[in-house]
Amino acid sequence: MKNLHSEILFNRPVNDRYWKMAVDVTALEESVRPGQFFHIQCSDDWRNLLRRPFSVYKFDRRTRILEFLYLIKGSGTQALMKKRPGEMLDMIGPLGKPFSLPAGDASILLAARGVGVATLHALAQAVPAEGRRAIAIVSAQKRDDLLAVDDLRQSGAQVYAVTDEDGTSTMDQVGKLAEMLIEDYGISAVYTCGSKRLAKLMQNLATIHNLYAEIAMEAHMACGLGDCYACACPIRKEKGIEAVRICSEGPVFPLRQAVLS
Amino acid sequence: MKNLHSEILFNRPVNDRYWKMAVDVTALEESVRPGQFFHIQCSDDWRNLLRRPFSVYKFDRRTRILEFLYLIKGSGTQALMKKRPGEMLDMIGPLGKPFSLPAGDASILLAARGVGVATLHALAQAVPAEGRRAIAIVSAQKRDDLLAVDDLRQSGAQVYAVTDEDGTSTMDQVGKLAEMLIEDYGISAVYTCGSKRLAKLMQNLATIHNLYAEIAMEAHMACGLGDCYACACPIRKEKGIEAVRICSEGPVFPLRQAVLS
Amino acid sequence: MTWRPDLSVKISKLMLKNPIMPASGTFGTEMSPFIDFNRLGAIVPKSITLNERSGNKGPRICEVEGGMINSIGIQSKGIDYYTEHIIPDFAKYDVPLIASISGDTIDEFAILAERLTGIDRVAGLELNISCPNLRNNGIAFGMDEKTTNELIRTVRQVTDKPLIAKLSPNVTHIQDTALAAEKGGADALTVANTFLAMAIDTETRKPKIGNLMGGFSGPAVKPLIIRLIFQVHQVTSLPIIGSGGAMTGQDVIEMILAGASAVQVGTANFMKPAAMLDIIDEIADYMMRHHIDKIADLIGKIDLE
Amino acid sequence: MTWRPDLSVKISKLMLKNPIMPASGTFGTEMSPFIDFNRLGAIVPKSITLNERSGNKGPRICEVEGGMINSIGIQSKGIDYYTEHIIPDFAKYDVPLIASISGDTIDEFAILAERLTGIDRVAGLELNISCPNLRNNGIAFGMDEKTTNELIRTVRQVTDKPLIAKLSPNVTHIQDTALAAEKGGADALTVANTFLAMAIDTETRKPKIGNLMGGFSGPAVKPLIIRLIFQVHQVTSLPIIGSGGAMTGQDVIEMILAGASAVQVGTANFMKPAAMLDIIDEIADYMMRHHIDKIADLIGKIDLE
Ligand SMILES: Cc1cc2nc3c(=O)[nH]c(=O)nc-3n(C[C@H](O)[C@H](O)[C@H](O)COP(=O)(O)OP(=O)(O)OC[C@H]3O[C@@H](n4cnc5c(N)ncnc54)[C@H](O)[C@@H]3O)c2cc1C
Ligand SMILES: Cc1cc2nc3c(=O)[nH]c(=O)nc-3n(C[C@H](O)[C@H](O)[C@H](O)COP(=O)(O)OP(=O)(O)OC[C@H]3O[C@@H](n4cnc5c(N)ncnc54)[C@H](O)[C@@H]3O)c2cc1C
Ligand SMILES: Cc1cc2nc3c(=O)[nH]c(=O)nc-3n(C[C@H](O)[C@H](O)[C@H](O)COP(=O)(O)O)c2cc1C
Ligand SMILES: Cc1cc2nc3c(=O)[nH]c(=O)nc-3n(C[C@H](O)[C@H](O)[C@H](O)COP(=O)(O)O)c2cc1C
Ligand code: FES
Ligand code: FES
Repeated sequence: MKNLHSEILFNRPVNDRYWKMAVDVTALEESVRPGQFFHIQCSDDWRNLLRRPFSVYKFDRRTRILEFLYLIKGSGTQALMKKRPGEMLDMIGPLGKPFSLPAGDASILLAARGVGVATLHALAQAVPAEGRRAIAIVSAQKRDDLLAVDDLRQSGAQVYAVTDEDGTSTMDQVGKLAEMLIEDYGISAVYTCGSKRLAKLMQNLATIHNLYAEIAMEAHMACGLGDCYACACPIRKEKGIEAVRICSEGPVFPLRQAVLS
Repeated sequence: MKNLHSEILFNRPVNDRYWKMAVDVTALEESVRPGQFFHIQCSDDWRNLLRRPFSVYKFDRRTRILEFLYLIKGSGTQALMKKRPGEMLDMIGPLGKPFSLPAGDASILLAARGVGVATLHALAQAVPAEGRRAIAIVSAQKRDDLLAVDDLRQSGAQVYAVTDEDGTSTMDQVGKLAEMLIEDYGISAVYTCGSKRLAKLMQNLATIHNLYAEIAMEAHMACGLGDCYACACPIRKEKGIEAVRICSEGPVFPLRQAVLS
Repeated sequence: MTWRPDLSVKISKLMLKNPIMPASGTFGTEMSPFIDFNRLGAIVPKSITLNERSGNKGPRICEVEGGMINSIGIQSKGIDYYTEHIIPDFAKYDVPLIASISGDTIDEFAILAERLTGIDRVAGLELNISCPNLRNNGIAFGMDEKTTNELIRTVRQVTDKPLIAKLSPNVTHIQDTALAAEKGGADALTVANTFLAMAIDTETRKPKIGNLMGGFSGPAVKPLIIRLIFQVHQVTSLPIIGSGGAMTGQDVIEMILAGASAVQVGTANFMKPAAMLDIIDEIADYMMRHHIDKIADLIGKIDLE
Repeated sequence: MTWRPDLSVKISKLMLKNPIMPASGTFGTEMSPFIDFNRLGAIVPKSITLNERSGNKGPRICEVEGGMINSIGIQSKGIDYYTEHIIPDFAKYDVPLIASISGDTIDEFAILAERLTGIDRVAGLELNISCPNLRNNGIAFGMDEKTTNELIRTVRQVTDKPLIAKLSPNVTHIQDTALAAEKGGADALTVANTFLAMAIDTETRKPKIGNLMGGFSGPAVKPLIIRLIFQVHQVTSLPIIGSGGAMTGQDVIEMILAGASAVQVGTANFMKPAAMLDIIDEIADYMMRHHIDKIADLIGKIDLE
């Protein structure tokens, strides 16, 4: 974990709402793992005082090039969009607990909606090296928003894309699709990000099929380090529901612990 | 008077503390006169919320190119310095009352210190067209800060440069120099800007020699238009001392009205 | 096709075509080259005092992060000049004129109110009870409930014009002064005047304001004003005029959701002389995007679940 | 040649090597990779409560122009965990540890103070009397002079550690609560806690803070804090710790000129984890540029002519 000033290698639109940025993190000695994030200063304008958290989308261990996929949401991401290659990005990371895989070499299922796919993509990219395969259900409102599908395929994942536009993304349909995939591919673990409803569905399936399951959670953050308790959210622990810090105790949690109502 | 978005033609350092900027004001129909100023938005960062006033340094009636000479002072001018040619400058103007000349074709004396020369340069540039000559005393701390001397000469002015560094700028010395110039050149009017001590000296000389005299004053401004009374400063009027608005009733005032203690 | 949302709001007896008006002290006739005054909801000229006042010594303003501090000291030419020049200057616009009045004593407020009550073109009175006064050791009338109540009660007796009390934000419980004003007979409340603040130049070690302290305005104060509007709206049903940090249409919507019926724009005018017109357009855009027919339907409609 | 200015200051019995310390709630051990704690003037961990508390519902923070609003709700593991883990974690640093304590009742404050008095490593106590409490209808202790006085008096009886009262800025006259704290036996005053504020998301119409209102901090509040420090410094000779909007060394100098003896840094830590060290360096640079030998010579040295 370091406060880096990393050179921006590229920063370009993927479609009209999403952008991709790559930075050079050779200054970082430690490894960067799927599920972790960087806390980024989007501008030095005091309209965007706080840093914003962005997940690792892609990390190349050899070239030490790190990529983010980000949604243009408000003033921070609007400012980020304006950064040019060659400029330096002020970021702290890698932060947070990464995903973990259960033992064995069974395939894993990823279920993402919207920009949640950014976080899961890093996992898809990592598993082939462990001799495993990732199957991904990618859900979005519109076909244009089906993000990272090509990137996922290139990383060796099998991708099932569903959209509201096509009427293929109801919980019913996704549930059936997931059931089928779990059986067909002998899935041993599920990972989800980006939608509460999707997470609930996966929580049920994981219980029923006794699968290892994790979720990557989101919360507004101040420090990003674990000091301020700004990001604390309810999580189901042995002793009952506790407020835990998403930034340092998460963002990845066992899916069964997620409080999704 | 207009709210213009004018293209920046150049923006470059004159020395390590002063910059020059030129903008295209073809969108402006009215004339721009020496002594007037523009109220400029230096950045859209909310650290620099208010506009900053800058005098007309040079104006070319034909090409409608307007130039400013500015001192890098605080956050606003630091932001201004970063603007690139081709970017648009948000400015309101021309504002304020310009200098006026007494009848006749006698020479005029300009006495400026520091960046005060920016305002007086516009006057020097304008007088040859009226068949008159400008004699300028330009005072500065250091020789490096002797601003606009070359520009003034090019505009046909006779320039006497004095500095603290050379020990030539004491009030005593400048007073003697001015006395000599007033006599030698048959000066009919004096204009001053940039130093209270210099203004006091000129106020005395103008009284003694019965010269027409004006001063360009400065004050912190909010609206720049005359609405808010932020810029009001004491001025000696018939009825006694009154608080007048530098932005709309000035910035140019009869020198005898200036309250200089 | 050309459906336009209804931006009109009511402040007591005043019908405004939209909720946007200038904040007193930040607006005057010199803005006319930049803005069509007829498009405003109301016009509020600079506060007027009974007698001529020369204002405070300079610097009268300074810039701070996200805003500015001012201590103009209500430079004013007195009520005669006001009735003879300022009111006629604005009379040509088809917009309600709200006269802001200020005084050092309760009597001065009452005399001013009485004089302005005789003038038809004056649609309402805003009582600037939130600037420091001489009587009470530099404390604004609006920082004390009893004084607030007494002042409004006294003025109420001499006028039937809508009375708008401009509250001070520099208090522990604004609810108390709001209720004191209501009980005194105020028809509406402006929430609020500027926040007492100070800045020091670290190079010269001198205060950045000639008068030492001044009033803090601009975008930085908005989160405080939203809270104050909400608190006042909870305890009274008087219409509220929000004032403090409105720079965009979105800021205005936020104030309206918190409980404001109208909004004053101050510091934004200095950044952009046409700011109020842009804000009105942004409000209309917001309403169209959210399918809101009448802006009045949004007042106090924060969603508290 | 290598002359270094003297940054040390005294807060009651505490000798600080420089005036910079973290603001409670914005600092913790997780910052250790970024900052050498030994370089700080003091360490102030997050406020501790008697019993475990889970804090408020989310969102607990939101960003606003020039700052942020927080409503963490003092999530805390209780005093046992604090004495067993937090204090030992910080004990390895050669820096005075100021424990910030918070409670719902005066008794809770007293119990906490008593327990911490027994611990040598605790150099002083900061009483967070400026957060809403249960007893008094959501009003902070620090918004009322009588309660402030009673609370400090009670705590004073059980401890001989330096007592620092963290005042609430949400009051009409901070001078009154400052004097109430002084009379109650406080050894120093922190000026001040956060400003009560609110923000509404105009798209969803929901409050941006789960708990509706929260405390406003960051650069935007600095002009208010400078004024409060100045006002408090005028009425008491107790040392003042400035808190609110310090982002740079220059901000700290401004607070010291207004009357602060030391300064807490909060929101700046979130922007730059090494902010406090940069600030200390900037203070030293300022002193060298202005030929100031001892920072203590600048306290309250605003030039009022
Ligand atoms: C662990 C983690 C990983 C994330 N990874 C990604 C990613 O890879 N790609 C991506 O596009 N987005 C990601 N997000 C969400 C991203 O942080 C927000 O979209 C971003 O902060 C919005 O900033 P803004 O200024 O554009 O929007 P605004 O809505 O203007 O932001 C205002 C404030 O709210 C905060 N905020 C708003 N939305 C969120 C959110 N969903 N989560 C946390 N804070 C928020 C902002 O940080 C800021 O402080 C992630 C969030 C978390 C917590
Ligand atoms: C009519 C007029 C004409 C001027 N012409 C020129 C010119 O041609 N060239 C030039 O270099 N300077 C000129 N100035 C001064 C110039 O406006 C200031 O130097 C500039 O505002 C400093 O801004 P800053 O943010 O860099 O400095 P900061 O000191 O950080 O400014 C902080 C605030 O103080 C105000 N301020 C600071 N100094 C002055 C000042 N001297 N006058 C008015 N406001 C000030 C700023 O506008 C800003 O609001 C003129 C001033 C006036 C009133
Ligand atoms: C330069 C200036 C002058 C002001 N003069 C007055 C005044 O005369 N009377 C008054 O009631 N308020 C006055 N105010 C306060 C404004 O009317 C308004 O309440 C305040 O600026 C907050 O709004 P804003 O943040 O939109 O500027 C003045 C404010 C400024 C900035
Ligand atoms: C996230 C956050 C948590 C805080 N928690 C506490 C706290 O537990 N106790 C306390 O006394 N103050 C708390 N504060 C207030 C700070 O200590 C400080 O007084 C305030 O933030 C102003 O300083 P700043 O502008 O430098 O942040 C908190 C502030 C923030 C931003
Ligand atoms: S953001 Fe500070 S603890 Fe998580
Ligand atoms: S700056 Fe507003 S009146 Fe001069």
